[in-house]
Amino acid sequence: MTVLDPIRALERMTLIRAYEETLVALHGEQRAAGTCTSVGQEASAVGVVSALTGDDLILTNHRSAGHLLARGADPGRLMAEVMGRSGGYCKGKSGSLHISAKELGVVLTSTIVGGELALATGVGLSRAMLGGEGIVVCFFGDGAACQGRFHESLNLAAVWNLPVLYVCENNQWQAFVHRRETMTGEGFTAHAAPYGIPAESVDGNDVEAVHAAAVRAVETVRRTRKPFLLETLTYRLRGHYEPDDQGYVDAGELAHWRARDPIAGLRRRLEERGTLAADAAARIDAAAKRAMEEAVAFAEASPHPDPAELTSDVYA
Amino acid sequence: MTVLDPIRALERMTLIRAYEETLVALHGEQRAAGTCTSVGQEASAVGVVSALTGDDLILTNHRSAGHLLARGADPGRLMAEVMGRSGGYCKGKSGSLHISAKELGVVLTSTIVGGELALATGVGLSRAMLGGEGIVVCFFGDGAACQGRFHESLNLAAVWNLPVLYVCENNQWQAFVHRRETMTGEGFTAHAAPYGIPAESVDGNDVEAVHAAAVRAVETVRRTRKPFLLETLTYRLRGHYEPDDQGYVDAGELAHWRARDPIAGLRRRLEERGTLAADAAARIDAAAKRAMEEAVAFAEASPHPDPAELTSDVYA
Amino acid sequence: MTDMTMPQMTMNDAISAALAEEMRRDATVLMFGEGVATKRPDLVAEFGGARVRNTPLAEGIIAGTAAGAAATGLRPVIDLLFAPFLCYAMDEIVNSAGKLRYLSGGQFAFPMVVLAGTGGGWGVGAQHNHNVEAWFVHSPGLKVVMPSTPADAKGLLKAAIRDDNPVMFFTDLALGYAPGPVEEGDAVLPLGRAAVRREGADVTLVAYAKSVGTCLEAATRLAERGVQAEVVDLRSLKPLDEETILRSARKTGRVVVVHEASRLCGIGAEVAAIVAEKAFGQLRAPVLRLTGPDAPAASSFPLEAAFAPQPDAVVEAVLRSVGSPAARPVELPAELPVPA
Amino acid sequence: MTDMTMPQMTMNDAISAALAEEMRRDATVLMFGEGVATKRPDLVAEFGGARVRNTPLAEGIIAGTAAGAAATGLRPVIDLLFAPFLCYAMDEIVNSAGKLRYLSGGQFAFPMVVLAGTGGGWGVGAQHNHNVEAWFVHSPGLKVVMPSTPADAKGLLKAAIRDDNPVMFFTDLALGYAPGPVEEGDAVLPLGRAAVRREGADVTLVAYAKSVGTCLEAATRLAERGVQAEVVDLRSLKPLDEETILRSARKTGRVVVVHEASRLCGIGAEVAAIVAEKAFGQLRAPVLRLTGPDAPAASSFPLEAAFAPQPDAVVEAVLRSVGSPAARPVELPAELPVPA
Ligand SMILES: Cc1ncc(C[n+]2csc(CCOP(=O)(O)OP(=O)(O)O)c2C)c(N)n1
Ligand SMILES: Cc1ncc(C[n+]2csc(CCOP(=O)(O)OP(=O)(O)O)c2C)c(N)n1
Ligand SMILES: [Mg+2]
Ligand SMILES: [Mg+2]
Repeated sequence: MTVLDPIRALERMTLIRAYEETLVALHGEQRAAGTCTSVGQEASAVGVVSALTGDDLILTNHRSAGHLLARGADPGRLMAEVMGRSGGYCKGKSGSLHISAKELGVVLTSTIVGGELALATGVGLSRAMLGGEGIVVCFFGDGAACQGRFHESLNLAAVWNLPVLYVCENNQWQAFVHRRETMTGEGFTAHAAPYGIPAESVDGNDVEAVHAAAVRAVETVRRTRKPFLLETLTYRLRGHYEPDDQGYVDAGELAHWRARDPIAGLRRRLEERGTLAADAAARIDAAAKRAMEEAVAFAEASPHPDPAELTSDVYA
Repeated sequence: MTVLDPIRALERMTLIRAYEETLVALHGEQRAAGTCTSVGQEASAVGVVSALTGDDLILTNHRSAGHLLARGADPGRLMAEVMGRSGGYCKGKSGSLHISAKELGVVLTSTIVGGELALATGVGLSRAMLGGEGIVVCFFGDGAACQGRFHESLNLAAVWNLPVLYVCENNQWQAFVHRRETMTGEGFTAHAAPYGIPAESVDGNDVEAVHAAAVRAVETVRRTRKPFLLETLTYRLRGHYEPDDQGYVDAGELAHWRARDPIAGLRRRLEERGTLAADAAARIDAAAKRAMEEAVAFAEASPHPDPAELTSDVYA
Repeated sequence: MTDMTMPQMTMNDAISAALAEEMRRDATVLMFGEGVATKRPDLVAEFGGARVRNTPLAEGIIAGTAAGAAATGLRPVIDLLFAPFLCYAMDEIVNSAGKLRYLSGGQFAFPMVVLAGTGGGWGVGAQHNHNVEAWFVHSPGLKVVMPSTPADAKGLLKAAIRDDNPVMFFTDLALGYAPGPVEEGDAVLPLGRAAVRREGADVTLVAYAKSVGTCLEAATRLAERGVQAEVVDLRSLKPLDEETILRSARKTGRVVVVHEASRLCGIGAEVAAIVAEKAFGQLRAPVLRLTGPDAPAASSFPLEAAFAPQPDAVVEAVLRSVGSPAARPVELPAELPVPA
Repeated sequence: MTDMTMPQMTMNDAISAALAEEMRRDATVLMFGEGVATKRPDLVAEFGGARVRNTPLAEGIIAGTAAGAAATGLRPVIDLLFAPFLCYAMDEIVNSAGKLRYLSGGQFAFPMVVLAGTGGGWGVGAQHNHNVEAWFVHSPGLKVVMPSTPADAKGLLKAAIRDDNPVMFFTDLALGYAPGPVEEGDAVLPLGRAAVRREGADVTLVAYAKSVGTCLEAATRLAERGVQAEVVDLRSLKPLDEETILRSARKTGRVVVVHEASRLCGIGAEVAAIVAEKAFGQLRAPVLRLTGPDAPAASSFPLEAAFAPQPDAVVEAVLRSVGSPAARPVELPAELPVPA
């Protein structure tokens, strides 16, 4: 998908926001477990995922709701998973932290920070050896990029020519530690060059910019069958994990990024361009709200796993 | 030590060569275990170690004989260690692969490739926190630089301002795999820049060049209390581990590097300069030979460890 | 010494108190890890940013740095957060900290403490919840601690920090917020001593961490049925207090080991093997193990809760043990009550 | 089926043969690791460089790549060389390959084999020689194999490659070059079945890898003293063949477990615990374990050789067991020989 429909993007970003805010609310009412939300990062998820085709595989991590929903995941099944219900994508065994949905091509989600980077080369190797046009997209955070696996993964992908698009979602935080405390530079693209890997950094809060960069990156990987590193510069607007009062976050920085909210920004741009119909924003919000009501209803109606599930699915 | 005495360097390099060739011969006679020799890499060891002061600490790995002997280790106690005798630096428990000699400031040798890189930051942290002028020098191979720990170590040293001189001895081989098969670039210095770490690459077979570069690097670390990456480009002239017929080594490449033997080269240069007395070379060889005879005699006279050593030194 | 007069404290607070006291006592003690400085502003305020540090997100280098620092004059405490993350630090812990003293012929010591939380209670699933303490018991050169009370956590952590060996200090996540009495002052609890939490003549329940509570609950119920269970809290998994285990096993003749970790090659296997060798002559029933299954822990709350052995299961196992028609009949002492 | 008519092969060659046969049989089988292509030019020649690859020196990414590939259509075999190097690959093996099937609700399978050598015999010390097989037995989702003969190595490796689960395949370095009979053709040996290497009525020796030879040697010496030892070779450590262990234990009533790995929480602990629970009624003597000490392995040859239990020690332990005045006297069967 090389041309982004900004209305569709807005819909999807709104859905992601609604989904995560619903989970936060449910958590407040003790109806759902805490989650790592991606509030503020929706443009990165939607911009990249909308640049993929159905043949492409995605690896993600603990902060995966955006990637999954951008890929078309059913909010009800996601929510059921977060609530540990058998109707979830992983029968409730994963909970929020390691949701995979093979049917959507979202595979091998690992909540070990760095885990997805080690698995991505293997998925890339299958793609390379078993044929096809598909590429592999691996989402990871700035924290994961501090793990040595980041480098091991880039190096192997370069040496073996693996079709992996590495997407570093640099949201400035690594749980309770600011990125600044963990590195000397400002980003990660400089690490790609010594591996001979092309890299690009993009404003991660501008879905159109992300999409355009992702299209270029995906096209490069698809054509060259070699890796590419895309960094989306964004911000985690909520805490690391619900609940988190963000007491350790600099208020000025937070305000700065709140002003750059990717959803509000897109809406504003579309309004300025005159391409958002008068009632469209309200319609999109309402649709998201409705979807959430359905999702919650589905999730809460879904039963907890049978006790026998304690030991099923351990061995193939 | 900022000025290298090339005659002393030649003596030391000759001693290292004699030591390792003696071990190879003893191994052939089944009088000693196999070892990872550093034949061909003597200039790197002597050039760097001669740039240090007694306050500096060294970490090394499985290919450590050069570093230890350059630091003044007793060949007899080294040989005893390789032979598993109680008179060795580690009471015979290490054998050749993890020889440390705390009294010489050669600490925490690890034969886990990458292990020394993870420990070096800790030694650097002690140096930084406990005061003093001393710096830490961590020797590691091109193989170790493929481990993610290389990056984790550089990053932490950069972020925490640790006085660590990283010395990558790029000898073109990683056991039975040529460096070319494991990386896209030619060396490792390019990886330093994104961490804000200064780096230099030097002809590792020219002891004077290595020394000069090491003096600059050591001085920089001592002054800035920050890390530095020095890469010595050299070649492993013998196999990975004795015995190893090097059947997998390209004959042309081997011949090329044999012609660049660091000891023959230094000798030739000194002769050309007229600074090597007529009988000096022969005297140096003879002294090394004598030292080896003494070392072998010491080592073979040293008893094997008492059976009680099976479980001593496990806990402090 | 009675509980009533002592201040109450959670295990998390007890750990904080131990850290502060030891850092105050010894200027070479320092602490680092992902978010350590963020989460412990009090320590930063008192001891400064050099001794309480956030780190990059990289467990391997955190542990390696600790080992290197420990061998050269510092006494680091590192927080690796959740036990499964130890997987990234195994080389540094096992191959370096655990072995380089021996391989160097005793030239180095590694006075360091590795903190990690583990066990169910948070619904976070197997990549955050995996009881791997047995790995480290199996590995030479390390010590392993896993307390069940705030007081023990404090006293054992102080001992761990003063110990010249690498100590793996596991905290059971389910116990972090439960208050308990903690003696004021410098109460150091030596590593390697189990505690008899409840005395009883009929059966020995051996447990650690959350399973101690499970066993105490089971013991209460068993007492109602006339069975007196002795509850041994291991506290230290290495060194293991064989003497206390065996004394109790020899007295009761019946042993049930209970833990959340998976069964195969777990602590329960070790305890059972010790008992089967050294208290064989006094055993009156098979040694039983109640453990987590050979499965990863699920996030889903009911599955997570079912993972660790529950009091009911302990009661049932004990009754089976006490009442079982022993394949090899033994003389039951006259006073042994028959379960209702 | 008799040994004489079968070709003789070393364990290393048996492994090579199994690899070649399985790669021939199934185009999705591939192999990679540090030096794999250099050391296996035959496989490169037959299957090409894409299916037999050298890798960068980085165990973590090797294992992660294997897990990722396994879950998406390939059947990788990786060689991680020496068991202590597994420390760099624990996350990929334990947290990913071992858990992501479960955590995903069964969406993925991980048909992969991890090769690693271990044990004494090469004088290389504890960073190359550390028997950590018990770690993986303790971890869910994995299988663990450790053969003692070339034939078993071949048959088990073929089964491991065909298995849809991650299999840890440990080779005892001391056994690599000893020849043994290996059946020609496609002899797949199912995982999870122990072998009775020698029958005997008086005592059961349970062992695996090099310790099987130690036990057979001890059994020969014991026979000279009139004690008939049965030797059980576990072969598969997970799944563990409880049935064969228990059948023998119940028959002989005496069990001695022997392995090179350290004692605490090792396979011996597991076997002892199983026996103490499920063959309790038939036991006539304490279950004994002879194992490596809680120490890293030294390089020095005499220390290395002393690390693993030796036949003398097994003989001595058995005689102690058979002859011990049992704390709880049992009726000795009439035919039980008294040791000289
Ligand atoms: C190996 C490992 N270490 C630590 C954690 C705990 N943890 C979970 S998310 C997180 C922060 C990750 O930061 P980043 O990679 O930037 O991703 P983000 O959360 O910002 O999306 C941490 C430390 C973990 N899950 N795995
Ligand atoms: C973690 C680990 N993996 C593999 C090995 C086996 N091994 C020992 S030396 C070596 C090659 C190391 O290459 P390099 O770092 O370049 O050092 P060099 O031997 O060339 O000096 C290998 C693979 C090891 N000791 N540790
Ligand atoms: Mg982040
Ligand atoms: Mg090299």
